[in-house]
Amino acid sequence: MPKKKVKKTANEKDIRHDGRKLNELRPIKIEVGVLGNADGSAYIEQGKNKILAGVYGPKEAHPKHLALPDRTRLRCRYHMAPFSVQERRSPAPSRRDIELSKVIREAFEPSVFTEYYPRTSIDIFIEVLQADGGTRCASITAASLALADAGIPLRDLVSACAAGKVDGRIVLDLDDKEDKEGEADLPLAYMSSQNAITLLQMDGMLTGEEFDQTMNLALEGCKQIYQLQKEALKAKYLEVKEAINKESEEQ
Amino acid sequence: MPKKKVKKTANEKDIRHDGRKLNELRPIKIEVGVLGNADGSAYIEQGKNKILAGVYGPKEAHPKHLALPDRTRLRCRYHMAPFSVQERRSPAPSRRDIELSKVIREAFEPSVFTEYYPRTSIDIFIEVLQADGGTRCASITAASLALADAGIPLRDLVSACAAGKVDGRIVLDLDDKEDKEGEADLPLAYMSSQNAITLLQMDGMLTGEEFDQTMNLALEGCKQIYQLQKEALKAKYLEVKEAINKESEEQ
Amino acid sequence: MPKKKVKKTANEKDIRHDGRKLNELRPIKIEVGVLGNADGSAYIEQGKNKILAGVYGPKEAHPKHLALPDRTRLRCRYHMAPFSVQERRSPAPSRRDIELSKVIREAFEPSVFTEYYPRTSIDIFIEVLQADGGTRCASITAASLALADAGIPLRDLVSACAAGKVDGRIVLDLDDKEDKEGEADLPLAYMSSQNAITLLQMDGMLTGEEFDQTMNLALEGCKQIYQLQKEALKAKYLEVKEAINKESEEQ
Amino acid sequence: MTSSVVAKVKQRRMADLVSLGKRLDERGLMDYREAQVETGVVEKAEGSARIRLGKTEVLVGIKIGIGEPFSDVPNQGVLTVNAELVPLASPTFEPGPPGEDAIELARVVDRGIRESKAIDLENLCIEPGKKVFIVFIDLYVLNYDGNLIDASALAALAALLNTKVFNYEVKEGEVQIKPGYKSLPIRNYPIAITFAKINDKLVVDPQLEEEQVMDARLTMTIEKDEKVCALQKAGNGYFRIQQISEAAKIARQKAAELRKLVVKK
Amino acid sequence: MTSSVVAKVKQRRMADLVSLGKRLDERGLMDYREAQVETGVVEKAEGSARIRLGKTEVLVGIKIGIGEPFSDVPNQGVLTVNAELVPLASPTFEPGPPGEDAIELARVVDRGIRESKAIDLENLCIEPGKKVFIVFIDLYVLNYDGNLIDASALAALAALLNTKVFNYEVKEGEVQIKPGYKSLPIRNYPIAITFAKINDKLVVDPQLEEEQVMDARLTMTIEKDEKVCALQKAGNGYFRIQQISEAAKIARQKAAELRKLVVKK
Amino acid sequence: MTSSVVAKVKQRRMADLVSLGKRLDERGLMDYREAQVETGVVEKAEGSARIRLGKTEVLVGIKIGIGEPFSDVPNQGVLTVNAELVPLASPTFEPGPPGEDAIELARVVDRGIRESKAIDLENLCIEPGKKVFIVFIDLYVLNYDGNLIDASALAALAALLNTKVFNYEVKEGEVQIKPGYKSLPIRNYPIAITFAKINDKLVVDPQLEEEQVMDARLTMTIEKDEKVCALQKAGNGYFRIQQISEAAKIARQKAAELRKLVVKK
Repeated sequence: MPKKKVKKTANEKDIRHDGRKLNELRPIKIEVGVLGNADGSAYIEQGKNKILAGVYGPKEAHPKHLALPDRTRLRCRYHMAPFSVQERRSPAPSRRDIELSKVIREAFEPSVFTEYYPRTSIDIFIEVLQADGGTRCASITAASLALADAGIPLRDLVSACAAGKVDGRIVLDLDDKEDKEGEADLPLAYMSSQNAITLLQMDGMLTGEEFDQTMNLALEGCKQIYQLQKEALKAKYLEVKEAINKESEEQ
Repeated sequence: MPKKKVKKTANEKDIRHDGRKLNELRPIKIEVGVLGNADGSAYIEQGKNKILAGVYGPKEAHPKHLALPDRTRLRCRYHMAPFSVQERRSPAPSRRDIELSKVIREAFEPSVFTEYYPRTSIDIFIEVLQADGGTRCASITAASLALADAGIPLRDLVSACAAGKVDGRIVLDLDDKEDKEGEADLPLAYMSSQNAITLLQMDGMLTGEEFDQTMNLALEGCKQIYQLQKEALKAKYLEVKEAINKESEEQ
Repeated sequence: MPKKKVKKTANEKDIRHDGRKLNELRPIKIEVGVLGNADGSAYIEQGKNKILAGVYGPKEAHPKHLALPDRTRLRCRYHMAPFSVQERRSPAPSRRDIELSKVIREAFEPSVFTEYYPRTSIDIFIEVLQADGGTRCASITAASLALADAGIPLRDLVSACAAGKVDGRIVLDLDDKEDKEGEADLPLAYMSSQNAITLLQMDGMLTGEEFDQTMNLALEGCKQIYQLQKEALKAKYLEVKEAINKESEEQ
Repeated sequence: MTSSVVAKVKQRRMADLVSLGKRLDERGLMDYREAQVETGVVEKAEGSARIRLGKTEVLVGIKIGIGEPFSDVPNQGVLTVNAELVPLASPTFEPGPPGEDAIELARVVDRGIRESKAIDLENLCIEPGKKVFIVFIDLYVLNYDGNLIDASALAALAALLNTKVFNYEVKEGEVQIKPGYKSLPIRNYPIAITFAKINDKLVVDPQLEEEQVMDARLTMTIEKDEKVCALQKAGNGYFRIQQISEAAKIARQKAAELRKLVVKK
Repeated sequence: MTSSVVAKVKQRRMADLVSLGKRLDERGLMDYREAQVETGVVEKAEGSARIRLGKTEVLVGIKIGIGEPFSDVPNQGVLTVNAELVPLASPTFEPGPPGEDAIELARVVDRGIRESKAIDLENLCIEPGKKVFIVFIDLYVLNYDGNLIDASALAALAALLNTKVFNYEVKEGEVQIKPGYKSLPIRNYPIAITFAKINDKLVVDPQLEEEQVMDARLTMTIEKDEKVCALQKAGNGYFRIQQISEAAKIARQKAAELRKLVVKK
Repeated sequence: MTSSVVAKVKQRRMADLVSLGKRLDERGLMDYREAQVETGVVEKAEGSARIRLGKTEVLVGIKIGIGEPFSDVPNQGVLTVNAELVPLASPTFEPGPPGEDAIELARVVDRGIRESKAIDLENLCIEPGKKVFIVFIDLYVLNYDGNLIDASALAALAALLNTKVFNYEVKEGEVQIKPGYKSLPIRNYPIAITFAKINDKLVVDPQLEEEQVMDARLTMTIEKDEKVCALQKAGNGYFRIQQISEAAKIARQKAAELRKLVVKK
């Protein structure tokens, strides 16, 4: 597809292809406690991403030789639905899925009091129903809420967001088009109260200065997302509280 | 392949492409106790189908976590030889094989006194050496005899037969050509003394009336096959008895 | 590729395409104790073959149901690097790899005092880094040294070499070109002090007389290789001894 | 599949309830749970639908690809149905390749669509013998509370009715995508109705706890003209012939009711 | 592969017997079991044969397909041999992909056929570099009572001799099947003869109980002009060179005898 | 990954050492182990290199094949990186398909090469949309003593610089190999530098025992103009933002030093 280079006016140059400002997140909608069977669950829409996370556990580790004597074993499966992308993909896990499952699991390890539940395992299942760039970060944002929803003691929520470089500009929360056409993408996961970066990856090329700038912008994004996560949790609790009150009234 | 529509005379219209009448089974040959190592075995030829069934068990369930505390675990593998069909097929189990293994296993569950042998397993292995339509039914007919031959206590034999609709006529025991060109195929497994339908599937389209008619015809087929099964068992016992007598005489 | 048939002079007819005499081995270089982690290891270059063997064990058999009550379980994996051959090959084990792993393991069984270590396992890992004909024999030659290097009690070293028929002549130690264009290839493994043939295979066609001749030539090759193996072991021990002496002096 | 004493007690209790014509969730034996179907929920898929049947949730996504026809039907598009019992849907679902339950689910849904000729596959031929459209139907189970077959079949039909196929032209043997879409040609509306047999009685649309104690299961798929187009008996028990006739009668009624949820005229 | 005390006792008893020149089933050390070969047993296969060698039973089916040649031999048909140790044949066989025993079996049988040039593969070329016939030989073990290699190799040869290839013509690059058949071009008749070494003695055609106690196994495949065309030593023991020479001599005799069972002149 | 008491004691001792600015093998916290790189070690491969980084050893082989381009970049060659943690390299490596560690290793090395545009992939197109060169980079770990990513990335770069591509011409759509070679077009030189965080301090180039106790790991890949071209955080711990900035600064220095080992000007 030929891209026309249009001379941009002062204002235009700070506006992205979808109308967002450089440091603007895509619209985000989060819901907690959306699944019937999982011990905890959450659903996120971030732009066109639609992702569901479910948590089971802590439960007895199986098979037993995988049990850790001093802490819980976190497990994570990041998986994309066959219809989540442009061309139908096989449901078998790809190498990318396996890498992402690993780094996402490692992004949660510092947030969970794993030592509370020796010899158990906690499973985090992530299903990307529709993908549009930035799925690993949105998955982390949702899965952290699913862990909280499951009542698993956490040091803090983990919030995740990418920043990157597109058309020479450092921008927040790249969508699929920006990811593919851009110069760099840096996903980052962050535990605010601990000032801890728990996931950090990068594709692309950034000078030292750009790198610092991008990382800081991604951190800003994480902080905004942290607020949205807390609101979503609060909404869930209010809902539960209301349900309980209603029940009491009815009796 | 162009099919000539020939005007049929009164008699002709009740005759099928292979000369059978509408409610006629293909020629069936059954032998019991045909394998050296299996605890029980049987071989069936039904038309061009050639199928071997072998049973091992009851034996200690392995791996142990699969053992059921209150009954035996029935297992079943329906498998087709690579050379059993027109184009050589891979020996790896297909999705069809896996589905058939499941429904065949479930067709036997009601016939076996599974509670007699807790913590064990019984394996039913079915090998289709040549396939010509109706293999699942012929497999069940043979495997039920293999179970009996293994000395496994059964409520009754399970007999199986398909009926279907071909060229607008309800017919018994479809062969491959009729199955492919016909309008419907309904395989059914039946335990006569229990009046129990233990397998029922259908492909195709049938009105309510046709459906009842087809199911009843399939039941008729099962009853005929039941007689053949009993004869085959008797033949085996006579053979064994003769062998014993002979041995006694020789001593 | 068209092969020119050149009339050969008396001398020429005993010279092979790479300048070797009929009963001449390719240049061989062997090193023992080349890997840091393996309990024993050896490296061999035989012509353009480059092969690494590593041994782990004896160690507790895992999973436990594989343990043998009266002896160690030898295991062997023969594997070729993807870049070891002309066209890149998949790293998944081929059917050839699986057969070779079996016959190589069986070639070592008579050499190991397996009864010394009941309930354990010994793993032999062979990695062909570059292949040029005769890899199974060179692998055995190296792996036997790796077993010795691991301190595993052996009845004797196993030495291996192929002989075969190329252009009507019986020749020793075929390279890849000779193997592909020749009439027969007979790999053989031999335990000299036991006069024991522990591996024997053959591809091709040989008359009775040729067969005896080829087998005897292969045995000759094994005996030469046995000397090289002993030298390599000695070199390793001298090296170790020197290192110890040096250490003592330094103190 | 627990065989413990607790399970036995529960089984007896549930069986007693059913004998009295009652069910755990106060439905009648032949009452369906409320079904909510939403279409177009995955914009990137050519078709999609999400169903909530009680607490059972299934998402169906449909992708259209281009590939080769089968050699025995060179002028027909290809239909392929796949089911994933993803592990967030139930503590009993494991990651990994589809097991026998997922394969049976996919094949029973496939059978209903295929045998009723719901998709006009001849309409999906691009170049006979060479290029045809492939319709990938992916059944994605998000929450498992029983009766996956009916939920999946209904959502699959809704998704098919929601599916758009891109326009194209063939230039020098290559398919080129052109702007615009047209609907997938749907000619029939198969509806699966599943019965569980508990204590020798039939109940329709079993929920999970009923499936755990049922003796056997029977699925009848009914097409728009009330013909039966697929059957599947499963489970360790059996049916009597009268029960099957009874089920066929009820299946026709229920199918007509459910069909209205997804086929708007 | 049991290593228990019982097995040790049995091993000693069997070894003692062999020392006395005797075997469990009263055969002499160099006696073959009775072999019965029946061909054409699977009509849908292009070739087939079933062998009973004592209680060992193997069914071999041959299918002919069309595919691409290997790039280094563009004008030759393709031969592929596969063995399935199906679980009804023995309590020790497990379902699943072929293990090392099945793979070795297939490869040793393959080697005998390939190295003796039993099939005229150049005769099976349709279009050089593009289309050739593929000969699929499937070894299907139905009952395992020892010596699978010899039984399978003999049945494979019988099946090859029984194989018909359909006539065809090539029209515009497509192979079209025409009425009629011709025989597969068979040029050689390799016969595998297997020895077990027990208590330092050789026995031919080991049955299962002998295989369980043998030290080692040696298969020699002999072609029609008495040349050796494949060898395979297996098992945890070893052979002395004299034993191999002895085996070669006997293998030639036995091969000639067995060959008569399947090659009628 | 042992979590035993012994491991805890060891962890504390190692952590104490690092606090004092010391390491087990007496290196400084920001000292790299000695790296030895040898190229052309596998003559049959189009390119190869073997690295010894302390006791860690990796062999990288590069093969050039011909295949189809990806449909979204029809005029670019294909790069594929695969890692094998072969079991002779460590008692903890198991035979079998690559696990998550091998996959991560391959993908991080891939990312550095791909994102820095080290290989001029457009130069590797033969016929747009139809035939391109495929560059197979196989990372073969022979001995594991920590920091596989840096060792593999460095050896991969050395192997790429050592790679020859055969000459060819296209005749009637077929690629024909011609005599002679030319170098693979390499445009950039990415170097991976890995840090471990132990007791809240960073150390570069962790050896195995350090990896066993580290909280977290960070790899920064730096290209020839000192730009960052790939990042990977791994491990169960976390980093503070200042630590990442610190790491970036040191990575640039270390990358420049290491690059001299393989890029000769």
